[in-house]
Amino acid sequence: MTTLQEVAPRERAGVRREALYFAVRNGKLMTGLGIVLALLLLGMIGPLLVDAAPNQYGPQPMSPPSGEYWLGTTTFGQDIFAQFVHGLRSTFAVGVIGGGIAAVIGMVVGFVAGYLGGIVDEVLNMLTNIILVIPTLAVLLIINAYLGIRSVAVQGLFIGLTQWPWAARAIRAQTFSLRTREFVDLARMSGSGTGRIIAREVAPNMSSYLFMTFILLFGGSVLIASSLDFIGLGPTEGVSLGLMLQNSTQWSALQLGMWWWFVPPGAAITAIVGALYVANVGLDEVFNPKLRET
Amino acid sequence: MSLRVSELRVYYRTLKGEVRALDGMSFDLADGEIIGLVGESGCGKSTLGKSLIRMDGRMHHVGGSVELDGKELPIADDRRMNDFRFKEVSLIPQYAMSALNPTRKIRKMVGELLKSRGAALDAAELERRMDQVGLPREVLDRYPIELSGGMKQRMVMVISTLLDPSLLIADEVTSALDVSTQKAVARALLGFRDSGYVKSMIFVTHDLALTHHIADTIMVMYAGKLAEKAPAHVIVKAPRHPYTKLLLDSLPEVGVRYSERRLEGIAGSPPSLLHPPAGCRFRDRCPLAGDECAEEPPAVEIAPAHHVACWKA
Amino acid sequence: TGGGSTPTPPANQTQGQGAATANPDQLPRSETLYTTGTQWGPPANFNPIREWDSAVGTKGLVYETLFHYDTTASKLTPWLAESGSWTDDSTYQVKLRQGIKWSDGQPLTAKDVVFSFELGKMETVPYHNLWAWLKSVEAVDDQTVKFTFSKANYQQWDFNVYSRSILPEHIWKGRSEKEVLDGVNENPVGTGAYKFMSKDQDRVVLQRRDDWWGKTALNMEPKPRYIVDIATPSNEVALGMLMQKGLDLSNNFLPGVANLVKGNFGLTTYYAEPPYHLSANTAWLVPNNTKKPMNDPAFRKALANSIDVKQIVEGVYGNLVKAASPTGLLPQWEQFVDQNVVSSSGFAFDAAKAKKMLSDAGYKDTDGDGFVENKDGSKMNLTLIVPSGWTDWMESARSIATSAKGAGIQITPDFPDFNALVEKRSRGDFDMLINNERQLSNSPYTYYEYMFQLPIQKQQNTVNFARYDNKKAWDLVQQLDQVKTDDIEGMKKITSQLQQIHLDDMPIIPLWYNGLWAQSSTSVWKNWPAGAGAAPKTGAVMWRNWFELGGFESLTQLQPSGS
Amino acid sequence: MRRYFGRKLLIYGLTFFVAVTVNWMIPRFMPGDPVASMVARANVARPEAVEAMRAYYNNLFGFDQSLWQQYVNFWGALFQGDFGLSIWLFPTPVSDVILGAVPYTLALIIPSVLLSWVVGNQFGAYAARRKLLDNTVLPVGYVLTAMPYMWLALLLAWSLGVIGGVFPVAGGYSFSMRPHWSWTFVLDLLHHWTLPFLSLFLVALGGWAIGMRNMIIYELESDYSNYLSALGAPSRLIRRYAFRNAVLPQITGLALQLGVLVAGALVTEIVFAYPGLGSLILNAIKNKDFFLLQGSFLFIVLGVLIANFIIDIVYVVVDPRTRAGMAGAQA
Amino acid sequence: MLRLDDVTKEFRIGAFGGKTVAAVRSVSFDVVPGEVVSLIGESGSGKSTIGRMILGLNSVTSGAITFDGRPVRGAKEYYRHVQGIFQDPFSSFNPVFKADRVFAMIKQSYYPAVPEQEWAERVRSALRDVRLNPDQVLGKYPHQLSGGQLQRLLIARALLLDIKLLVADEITSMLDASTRIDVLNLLAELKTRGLGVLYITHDLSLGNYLAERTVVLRKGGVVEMGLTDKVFGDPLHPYTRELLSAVPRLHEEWGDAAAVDTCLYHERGAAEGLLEAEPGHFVACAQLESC
Ligand SMILES: Nc1ncnc2c1ncn2[C@@H]1O[C@H](COP(=O)(O)OP(=O)(O)OP(=O)(O)O)[C@@H](O)[C@H]1O
Ligand SMILES: Nc1ncnc2c1ncn2[C@@H]1O[C@H](COP(=O)(O)OP(=O)(O)OP(=O)(O)O)[C@@H](O)[C@H]1O
Ligand SMILES: [Mg+2]
Ligand SMILES: [Mg+2]
Repeated sequence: MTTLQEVAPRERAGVRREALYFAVRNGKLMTGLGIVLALLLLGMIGPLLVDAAPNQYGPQPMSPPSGEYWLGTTTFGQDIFAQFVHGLRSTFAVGVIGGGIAAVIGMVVGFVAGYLGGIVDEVLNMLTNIILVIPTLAVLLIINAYLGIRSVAVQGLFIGLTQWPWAARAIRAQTFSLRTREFVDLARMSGSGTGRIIAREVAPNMSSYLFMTFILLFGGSVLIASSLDFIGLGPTEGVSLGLMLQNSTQWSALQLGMWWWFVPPGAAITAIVGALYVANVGLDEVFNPKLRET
Repeated sequence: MSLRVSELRVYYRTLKGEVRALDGMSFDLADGEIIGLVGESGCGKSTLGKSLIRMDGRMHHVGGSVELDGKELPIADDRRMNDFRFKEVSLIPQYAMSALNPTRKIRKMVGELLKSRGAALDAAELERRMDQVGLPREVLDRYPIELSGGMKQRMVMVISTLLDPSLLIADEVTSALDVSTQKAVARALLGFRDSGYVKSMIFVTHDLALTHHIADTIMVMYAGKLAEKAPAHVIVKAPRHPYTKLLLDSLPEVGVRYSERRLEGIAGSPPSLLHPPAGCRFRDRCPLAGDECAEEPPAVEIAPAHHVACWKA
Repeated sequence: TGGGSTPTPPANQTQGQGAATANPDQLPRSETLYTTGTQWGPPANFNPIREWDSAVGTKGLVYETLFHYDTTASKLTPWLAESGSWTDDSTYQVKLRQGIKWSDGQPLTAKDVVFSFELGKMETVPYHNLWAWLKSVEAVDDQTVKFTFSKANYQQWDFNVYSRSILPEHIWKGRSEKEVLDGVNENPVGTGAYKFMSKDQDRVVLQRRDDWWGKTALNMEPKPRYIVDIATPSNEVALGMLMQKGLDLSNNFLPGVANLVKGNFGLTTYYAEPPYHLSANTAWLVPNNTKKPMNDPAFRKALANSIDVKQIVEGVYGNLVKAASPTGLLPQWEQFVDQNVVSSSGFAFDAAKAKKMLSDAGYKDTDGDGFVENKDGSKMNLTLIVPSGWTDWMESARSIATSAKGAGIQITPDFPDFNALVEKRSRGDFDMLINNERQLSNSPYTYYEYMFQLPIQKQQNTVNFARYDNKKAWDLVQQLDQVKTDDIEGMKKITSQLQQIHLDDMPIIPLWYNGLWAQSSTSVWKNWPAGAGAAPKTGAVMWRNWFELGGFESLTQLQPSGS
Repeated sequence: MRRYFGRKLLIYGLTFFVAVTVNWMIPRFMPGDPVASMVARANVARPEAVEAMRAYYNNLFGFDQSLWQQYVNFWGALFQGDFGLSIWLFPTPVSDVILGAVPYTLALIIPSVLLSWVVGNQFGAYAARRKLLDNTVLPVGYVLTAMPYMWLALLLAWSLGVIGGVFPVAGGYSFSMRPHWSWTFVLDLLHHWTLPFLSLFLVALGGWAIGMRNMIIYELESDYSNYLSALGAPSRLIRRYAFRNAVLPQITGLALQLGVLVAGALVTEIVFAYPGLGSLILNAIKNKDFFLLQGSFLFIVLGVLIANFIIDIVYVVVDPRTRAGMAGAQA
Repeated sequence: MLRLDDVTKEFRIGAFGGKTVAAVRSVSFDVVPGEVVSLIGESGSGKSTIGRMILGLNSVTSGAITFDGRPVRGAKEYYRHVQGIFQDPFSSFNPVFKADRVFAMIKQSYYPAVPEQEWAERVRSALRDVRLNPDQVLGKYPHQLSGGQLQRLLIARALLLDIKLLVADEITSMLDASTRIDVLNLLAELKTRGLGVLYITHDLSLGNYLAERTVVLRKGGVVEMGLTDKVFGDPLHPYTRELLSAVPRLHEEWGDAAAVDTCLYHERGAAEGLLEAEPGHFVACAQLESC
């Protein structure tokens, strides 16, 4: 997983316009975003194109990709392309929900701990450390198994609830350095309260950083969800790329040579997460002049 | 003749165009001479310093040449320039506080650095020089983090001059220090020159008063160009360029009180170096400006070793 | 040993057992049988009392039973017993074979048999209930055991004589109840043809005893010198290993294996065409008879007619299973199926008919959503639960929901965790579930017991999950138990009545027969059981309790492929 | 120093307590009764017999006591090193089950964590600011980190196992082997270990490489690097220094990633049917084997905590800044 | 107006909060309306800490700071009367917002009722007061303005409030000489309006230029204080002397005051207090006579 860097002090000149200028010229950012958007689009409109329900049995089981079935069919004749596009949706959903929840918690904890410092920080920091050290997948396994996760949304929720600590830690560190900036003092002297200062002074200064945090959390959620799906602890309703992988292995696609069943879902997860990471590095370069290729 | 800079132009590449940070600087620096380089923030002082030793990625050499001890310095060629660095030209950077690798003990770092430049560490010499700047020897066995700002500053001074370069560039080495430390560091620099560790020195600062105590010659820059260059006492006592004069006028000295004498600053602000106006760059703020100032004034030697770039001088 | 680092030459046959133990680190491939599909984790114990989770082969290979049961001939095969017979209506006498020795050299005597059965007096021993109708067990002499019954349940008794391990009294005597039930029983001493050689995380290794009594007494010898049973974590891994020839026999459910059997992969199954496997048990759809509308036989019958089992058999299983007969009786019990009853009261998939039955019974789609409502007009939405992760059943449940939709019944499949399902099942907190927990046995009695047993408890743990309350049926089942096992006609008379009740009331709905999954590779061992030709007709399974049903005999029929 | 480690220990202690408590609680508040399913598996026909067994096992496992009492007993037993009996693998003691599995898991995790860290860091450091490498090799790194562990595992199994036949796709060692100390056996172990190791190693490798690359770029832009280049130090030296400093955050990263890597190992073990904690935990969950689950979880938590503690110590040793900070010197 | 009584501030330091340093020790002085008090001392001597405590941005470990007789709290009402300006004008503005947002923030908190129109007029007049052309500076981002402009924006901001006391912490150190003098002049004008100014600097000449009274700090404690003329004209404490001699002056050579370390003066304990050498001129030197 890519590690987040400190936000280097920015050059004062024309931060925004410059960012845009470099953004559109940054190959990494553009390729990454391009791939993600293409897959997102496929997940959005794909289900409208195929009329087969993703789990509906079809007449031609185990057929390789063809004009009729773009990605072939499963042992049950299900249209893999239909599953794939629906799965893309769930994958994005899990990423957004898991990443979003984790980002929100991470932000709240990070901001509050970093800004208030003192005993609040100690307590929150301890909480963060505790959750950070607990192997979350193992906990998720247990929770998932016993709560019987039904929907992608609930899965995302649980992933989000366990994923936030490193984000909190990173945001805390950033807040720590930002709160010593004098505009924060100035805001206090303008009569702004804590919440306001965090929301209006600190957070806007880290917007790119927060966005990058979200991207990493998004990717992490997708990967964790796919692991859970794979070991059979995924949502019991709906389709997801991880469930497709699980199904393909459970029905021995590997041994039966049905590569078209297990390659696309894994490739899509890799593509989404990888593209996000690449875009993230690109973003880093955009916002951080030191990283730009000179 | 130790250093000769002629018509040096170094620009920064930026999105909006080229920043003409050095736009035709010429000056000479003799052996044993210390030049104090003063000027407003952003006038190109650091750029000059960097050009002489290592240009960063955005700088590029547009024109002019630099000669050191009769040899042309290939300032635009990073690779060839490497032979001169440290041995011929050395630097005490503005960021001396963070110039030392935080995870290496100083002795080790110095040793490795010297070895990489093909020189051996002469411990006795090193310690002698440390004594000279008043650094205890155990500093060598500490991590930079364990030193105070002034100590780091002095340590960097010692390191930078270990190979007895002929030119030393000291960029704002004292601005972050309080007056007493400032004094100690400044004295140490003088001592280095006197002991012959460095032949000549460019001392960059924006503190005219301080320069006066160190430098033999003071060079005033304005907006990427030379404004005035003269022996220190001449600049202080009989400045000829209007900018120098106004600058001196705005310096509160100990003893000057608002209630007694109200000092005035220079109205206006320096021009952008992105698209500098033609002619004299100080024209807009100059109380003496006249029509001839639409033309760029050449730097003229109006008295021995006194160069001024002003039509009115 | 003195050999040092020089590799020892391959052991020759004459050295026999000695040689094998001399170099036990690497088993000779040609003499070893690799199996999988029974064990899912590290071997936990070697306790034959724990018939459900002891290490593979504990009962059947290491410990043995008095009889085996021949499923094709439908009769008991004397095993440790030389013979067994009813001397009167309530006394059963067993004569033991001469010369059987425990693996520690002690002779097997009637006292061991007495001891083994008397262990059942302990309340927690699984066959404790035997003593509800067994009065006493006595050793008449060293070779003769006399069982006296307070009530002679012939059908159950036959089941017991081939199911209960005989344990060495001289070793087990004095073990506490806790030890008997919970003991690991390291270093088991049995009479069987194998002994445990080693175990590890994912395997047990059994080694043949060359002094096994059966060699002479039965003129049988299991061919593999070593049996290694592997715990594979999943079916697909088993399939992979089978294809890599690392395994000889997989008793896993391997979807898609049909393709491989047809292709040239050196894999065989019992049949070369659908259903490929013998049948091992029936998968039932169990409606909760105490809940509306499943408490209505008319509804249950309509439900039975609404399920397209063919779709499951072909779609989900790729023809690896067989659709069940309306009676649910396994093919091996075909003779007990009363065709008259079936043809008059049987059912088959027919959505239109199901629809009609529903509306005749008063279930109508009043709100026009395509699904019928309860009689009182309330919405009907039934949940069908199968354990999460049981993919084939999950698919089947989905398939059932789809075909029931055709008849207007709304079923939602739900996949709770297995344990949650067990809990719901025993508490009766479900609408419908799928269950197959009764295996093939010596008698349809066990099936009807499963279907009709009374009284209904608060917790129904193993039988009558449907909570079907029919006194008459249960009486009939008990009567069936009292019929001597060789009185086929007497049995039939009762079973056909039971079939009538079953088909009229449809307490549980048979769906399909699960296979006796056995995929074998012919690369090292051949002559695997097969339906065609002269091949053995027994089942090639290592599942617990199946060695007595022909699994062991299959081992004796194997031939090395190399020779 | 004392205070520092005191604090760390406090956090670790709390973490341990919380983690173990959560793990103790969750299964007990969830539906499903392990004894019921255990008894169901026993397939005993008679209701009375079933009841007797249930009662017996409930008593044996202490489920008939109040939850609070069970909790207290749990800690009491834990401090005596008693993890209880496994329900699923009854009556094996949990500690035996886990000790049987742990060597395999450790054999996978330790080399893959350490090697991927070392190699990934070298690799990233090497690629940083070298245009060609950066643009060709690092995308591979991104792809690797973005891969779900099991998918990479599947691809490896499929290509090198099923199709290539170079490596076995399942098991810890050949079925024909019995564990003993000989080269053949060790080679056989390695042969089986290769693919699961690779799948863990490769995914982690990409992550470290990218992390290091970014770090190094920052360090190469730092003041001390600039100073060194201004003095004409060769880029080899500069990179070496940069590496040293960039490695420090990576050490912290290692601590943060441990939990994730453990999780990856669990999934990989499942794909390759590799004996280890992975399948154990999965089965414990399926069988509601509280005790085994607690034990495995405890082991993982302990492992992660110990590893974290070691990393903490290492960090203090390698980074003079933390030491200076502890000595009270001012930055 | 503002009084500091025996104010002490301790910070927990070290990466793990294991130790404390006393950044400020037993400092007492006061600021009256219409007066500039300059606070002078080397780096780390606790000047900023005192300023921040006065502004309620740091808590006080012991002692009391009172403003018009009431203890200081960082409350909204307090900031109506007391404002601060810091060293770095660039970091005093949130870089992602326009610079004139600082005015909007004040309006929102303190003058919500004032109509927009009137407020705009007030802002413009305050800007003119600090000699800024409102059209040049309004609606710009901080990076589009020079340090001097920004610093003056901050002063204008303070003027918009009904302030009585301004804490100016090294507000000129980032400015070049000519801008610096403009800002100093502006401060000097403020005091003629009756404002009290606490002017924090390490540049003696600047302190001297403005202040009526001077407080010299060393290592958190006051070493000398009194009227600027006295302190600078007749420094009693060797440290003050040393400081003064180290100041580079244009027309004089560096004098060599007694090196600090050879002098025996040291920080006196808090209890001992300062000696009043002459009326209104306090000094902390145990060996004053013997020096
Ligand atoms: N990396 C850069 N990219 C673009 N422009 C730059 C860069 N560095 C400096 N400049 C511009 O070049 C001009 C000269 O900068 P330089 O750093 O030499 O000034 P200076 O005299 O050293 O100022 P200071 O006293 O603040 O150090 C300034 O206008 C500055 O904005
Ligand atoms: N938040 C803090 N935590 C810990 N120590 C602090 C903190 N703020 C200041 N200090 C310490 O308190 C002492 C006084 O600091 P202060 O900033 O007041 O000095 P100063 O006189 O303003 O120095 P400068 O001239 O460098 O601004 C210093 O030793 C500093 O390290
Ligand atoms: Mg500069
Ligand atoms: Mg300060």
